[in-house]
Amino acid sequence: MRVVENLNAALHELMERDPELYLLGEDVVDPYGGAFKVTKGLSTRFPDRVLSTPISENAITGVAAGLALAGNSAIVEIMFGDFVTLAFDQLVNFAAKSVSMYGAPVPMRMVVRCPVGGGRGYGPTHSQSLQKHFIGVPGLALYEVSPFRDNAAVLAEMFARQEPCVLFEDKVLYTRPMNEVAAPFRLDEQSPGVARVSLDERPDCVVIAPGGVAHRAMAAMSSLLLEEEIVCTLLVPSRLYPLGLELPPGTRRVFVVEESTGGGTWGAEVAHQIHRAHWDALDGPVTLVHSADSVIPTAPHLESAVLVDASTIHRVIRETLRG
Amino acid sequence: MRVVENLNAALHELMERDPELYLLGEDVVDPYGGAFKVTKGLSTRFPDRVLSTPISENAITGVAAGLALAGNSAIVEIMFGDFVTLAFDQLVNFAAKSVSMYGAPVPMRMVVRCPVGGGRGYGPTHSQSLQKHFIGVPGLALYEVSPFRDNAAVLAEMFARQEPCVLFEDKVLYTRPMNEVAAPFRLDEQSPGVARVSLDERPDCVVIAPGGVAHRAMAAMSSLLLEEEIVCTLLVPSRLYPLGLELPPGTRRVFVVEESTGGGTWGAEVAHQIHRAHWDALDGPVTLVHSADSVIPTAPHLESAVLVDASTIHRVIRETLRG
Amino acid sequence: MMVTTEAAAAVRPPGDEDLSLLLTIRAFEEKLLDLFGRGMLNGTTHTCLGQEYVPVAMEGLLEARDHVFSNHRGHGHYLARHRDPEGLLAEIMGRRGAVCAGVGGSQHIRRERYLSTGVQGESLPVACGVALHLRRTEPGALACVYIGDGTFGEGGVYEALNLAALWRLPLLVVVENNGIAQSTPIARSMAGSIAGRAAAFGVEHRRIESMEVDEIRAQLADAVRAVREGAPLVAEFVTPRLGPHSKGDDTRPAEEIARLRAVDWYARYAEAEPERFQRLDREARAAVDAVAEDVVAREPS
Amino acid sequence: MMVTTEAAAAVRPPGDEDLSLLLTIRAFEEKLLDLFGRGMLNGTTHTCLGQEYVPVAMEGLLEARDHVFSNHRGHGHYLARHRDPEGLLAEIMGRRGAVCAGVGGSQHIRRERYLSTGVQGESLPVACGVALHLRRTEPGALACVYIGDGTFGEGGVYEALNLAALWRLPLLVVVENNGIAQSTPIARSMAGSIAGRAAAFGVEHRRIESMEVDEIRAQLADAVRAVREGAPLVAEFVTPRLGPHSKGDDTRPAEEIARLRAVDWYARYAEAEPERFQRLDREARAAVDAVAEDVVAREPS
Ligand SMILES: Cc1ncc(C[n+]2csc(CCOP(=O)(O)OP(=O)(O)O)c2C)c(N)n1
Ligand SMILES: Cc1ncc(C[n+]2csc(CCOP(=O)(O)OP(=O)(O)O)c2C)c(N)n1
Ligand SMILES: [Mg+2]
Ligand SMILES: [Mg+2]
Repeated sequence: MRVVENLNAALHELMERDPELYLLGEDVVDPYGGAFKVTKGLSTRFPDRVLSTPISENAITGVAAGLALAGNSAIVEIMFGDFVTLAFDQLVNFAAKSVSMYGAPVPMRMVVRCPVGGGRGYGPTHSQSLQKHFIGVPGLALYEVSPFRDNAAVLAEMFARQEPCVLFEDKVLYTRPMNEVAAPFRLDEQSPGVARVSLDERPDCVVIAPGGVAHRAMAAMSSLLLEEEIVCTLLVPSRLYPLGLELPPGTRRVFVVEESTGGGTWGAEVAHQIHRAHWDALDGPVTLVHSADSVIPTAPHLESAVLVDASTIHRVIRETLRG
Repeated sequence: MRVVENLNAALHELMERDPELYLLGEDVVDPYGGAFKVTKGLSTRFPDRVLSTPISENAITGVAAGLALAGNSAIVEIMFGDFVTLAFDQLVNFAAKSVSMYGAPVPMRMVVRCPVGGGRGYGPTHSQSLQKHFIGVPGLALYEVSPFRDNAAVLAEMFARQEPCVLFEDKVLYTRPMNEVAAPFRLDEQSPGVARVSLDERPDCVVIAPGGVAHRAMAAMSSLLLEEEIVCTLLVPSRLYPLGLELPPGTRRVFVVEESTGGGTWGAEVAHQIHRAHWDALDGPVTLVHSADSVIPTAPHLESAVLVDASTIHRVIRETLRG
Repeated sequence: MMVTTEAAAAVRPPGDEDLSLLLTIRAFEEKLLDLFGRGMLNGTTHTCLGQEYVPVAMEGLLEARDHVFSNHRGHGHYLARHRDPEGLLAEIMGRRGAVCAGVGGSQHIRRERYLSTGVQGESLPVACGVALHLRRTEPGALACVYIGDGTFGEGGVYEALNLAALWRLPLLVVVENNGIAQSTPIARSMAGSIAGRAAAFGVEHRRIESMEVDEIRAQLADAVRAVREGAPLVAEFVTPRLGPHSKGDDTRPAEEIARLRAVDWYARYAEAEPERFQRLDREARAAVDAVAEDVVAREPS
Repeated sequence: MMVTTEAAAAVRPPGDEDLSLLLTIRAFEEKLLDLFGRGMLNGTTHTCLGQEYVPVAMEGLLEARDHVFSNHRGHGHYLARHRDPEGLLAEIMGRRGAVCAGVGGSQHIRRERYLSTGVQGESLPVACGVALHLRRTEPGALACVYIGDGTFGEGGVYEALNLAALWRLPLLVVVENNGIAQSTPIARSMAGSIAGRAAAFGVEHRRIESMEVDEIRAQLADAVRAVREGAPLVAEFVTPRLGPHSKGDDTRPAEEIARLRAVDWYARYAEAEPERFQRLDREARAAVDAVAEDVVAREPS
């Protein structure tokens, strides 16, 4: 099953189980079913709760917040995550704040879905991974779709938090299979919501990567194993923030991989937490691997030069461990 | 001279020197002169280039970008920095991107001024310090008003970058005097745009703090010196991002202080850079001192419990150095 | 400001309950300015002096099941809805009994189906969401949003009006058009008219120039009933802001403020029915004084 | 879509230069779909098939000193302005000679006073800024912004219209109303009308149903002249989107597309003046083919 099918099935399941759940977004209704077809079939089954909206990212996010205030659950699809910038005020200053700024907790069950990432030649305003800009908003949790976690569980967890959540979905991940790792690596769950891809032997380093770059990280892990006999353990957290991540005992080297362009990345926050908790155990600072500090160009040769890929990950890990 | 007067004088000087410079914002014209009186007198002297606008943060930021595209310089005042969330799209997806996404560099001389910070009982939507959410946008530079740097120089530097800049201005700083430090500390410039407050003797630690919290840091430094004989050197960078900061040789302990609420703070980015450059020289991880991970309440007793203050800084530094 | 002194002609003050509520709001706001003047309040506040009759009139048209969204200038909206000067003052002063535990303060208040926030324009899309909920689960109930004339600068207002009309939401937008936004006169902030803004989205519009509670209710009753059936409405009140925007920041010429004071319901009602007015006014002020004395003495929230 | 087949009645194709430009844009867009079909293009593209006459007509009213802002569906806008299929195709394909070095691609193009970007609604406020500049330093010049009907969902559009009217900016908003936004028909995205949206801000509005370049210019000449004096204008073109939103994502019923094709200028002009049409069409296609052959063979930008 491909990721997009898993996500679509999860939405069908949730819409069916929760009669108070709405889904809103641009062009989400059938037969179109959303720009990336994630919402296919939903409006046909739940016509009164799946609504195509005008091109109004700000307002539809506010509508979701209003539904949440009234006791409903709501999912907003932002066609391209780049445009969630238009909903930044509703998310930061209203939805997230409402959870606590009225003195008593206000449950706000809403999820803003953001397809993100490049690699498809969509250009500078349709290819970004803006996760980092949403870190540290009180009352706002961040998740990223992973090939290693059923999205029904992810969505259920987000709504159970009773606070607004943003779900980032790497566009290139949609067509990838779920739960597939290349031999000899094995997949298991390190802790609730954190997938682990590893070998039996003690790893030389730990690689932390959200779902969107997991395949790139795994490709690097395979080539590092074959060409350099470097053993990596990959951890893929479903929740990016607040981050609940335990390093395997004995970890001495950590790499954080993400597609975000350079500067103030999610990895810097992860590194900070790891440095505080494991300073003495580490052989060196956590190494961040991300895309260049640049807009994301359209032309394939320029785009691939900017975006993080398996070869970059391979090189950085090799150079860091082998000097 | 108080900071607000220095900032006002800087704006007068710039408006006079550059006949192509516009200033836009809500209620910025005389006699009102802006919510915090930073723009007093400007519209009287330059009526055709100082414009009060409707309550349209998104559009006026776009207007500034248009002026910049056309070769003008533009300053936007966002009445409360909290509302710059409404201009996030224009800043991130248009203004900053225009610098590079059209293949050849496009000079974009624009500054978005954001009064930030709490301590005045304005409540959750009028007290935030949202600097962290703007870190790492390609083509966007971040500055913060400092009591130790003439704002005419700051503004000149921002325009010289030819890329959009956000200038954060701590509201409580407005009424503080410029260039004042308590004896026995001395003030000088460590490097261009980075002020240093220090003693002759070798410091036990380095404290890095933007202008808005400089006074709180200095108060802690004084009490640490008197009560604990702990010697601190304070570095106050005018530019927050991209950060150009050199640690004094021999630095073994670093603290980063900021008013931002917890999670994904500016300090995490600073810490990451310091860890990469000075890993072996440090006795421990860079320590971040910031406000709690919470909305900023209105009631004074609740607000002060959330916001970082001198006593928190004092305690964290003492505990970190003395255990 | 189109309020004309002719309005003063045939003055008939509202019944005791409405008049008492008007006087309570007036007393409350003046008490706040007094406390500020004496340095007993921190933060900021935006009084609705002169505009008290708007929420008082609206409450007569609203039902308990309706939702009310308010803004920075919301004390009157709250008091008209919940008759709770004590909880509100405690909130503003951060004392025990604060309706939002002192976290929200003057601009961020929530109680049952009443909610205010301090960022202009945010509430309209949110109210659309609540209205969408109501249309399906509580047909007949509506979401009422108070905004000012200056808030029409915000794009979110139009995104919401469009949704409300497209989806036939029970949304009632009450515009308190006091002709000014902080220091900016409406002529410098709004091209066209509020009526035109509503018409652009096929949304009904009523312009209310009366300050008389009963008259206003009569003028709006049908349209508000229609809102409950899914015909969104913009009810524009032409109303005077007698006080400063927040505190001591009024840059309007004295003559203009004098002109506004001349149409103030307070003076007109005092003159029209001195005896009843004085009695109810005394009662209202005494009650607010008592609340203030009590709340001021309380420990922090 | 209000385009009626009556329009087909008395067909007089435009002069050679305009017709050639129309045919060049048509040939260019079809070439793109062809290249996509053969897997030779990556990324995305939005063709203006059916709408070519809008920028061709507008160019006759615009001057070199004017600024033009375009959107995602901007190939026609660019070609009408710069007659540069080579630079555009190279940009879209990321080859040597790309007008923006391949960084921007189809949706992010800048050349001299022409600029496009891919986020709906962003360009209006920006164009207001440029218009503010022009009003002071180049009186008589204007800023022209192309947007679609669906883009009226964005609040920024209204914030900008308000500023343009308040500040009397030389802003010309050309609305390509093709009755659909991606897959959403205008009835589901817009309450009221575009005329009403303009009127709400006191902005002039013209609705153009003609597809004839010369007729359109005649209908708009005065209003565009007024824009140069500071009277902003919304020029709404009722126009057919013949192709998919981007590639192969057209969910409209076949009959509807057939109805649109029936009013397509291409077929009507071919029938009206076969000889001249064929000659110019052959020339245009030959030129575009040559450009494509050349560009495809080039090294990356
Ligand atoms: C998004 C946003 N921008 C600016 C402000 C600052 N502000 C608070 S009230 C106000 C004026 C509002 O005017 P209006 O809507 O007419 O309401 P009034 O104060 O007249 O009741 C402004 C600019 C704000 N609260 N939110
Ligand atoms: C802010 C934003 N939201 C969504 C999109 C995705 N999108 C691209 S084109 C389009 C439809 C635009 O419709 P319209 O304005 O009518 O122009 P048309 O495509 O019909 O020419 C959408 C939703 C976008 N580019 N920007
Ligand atoms: Mg007002
Ligand atoms: Mg369209």
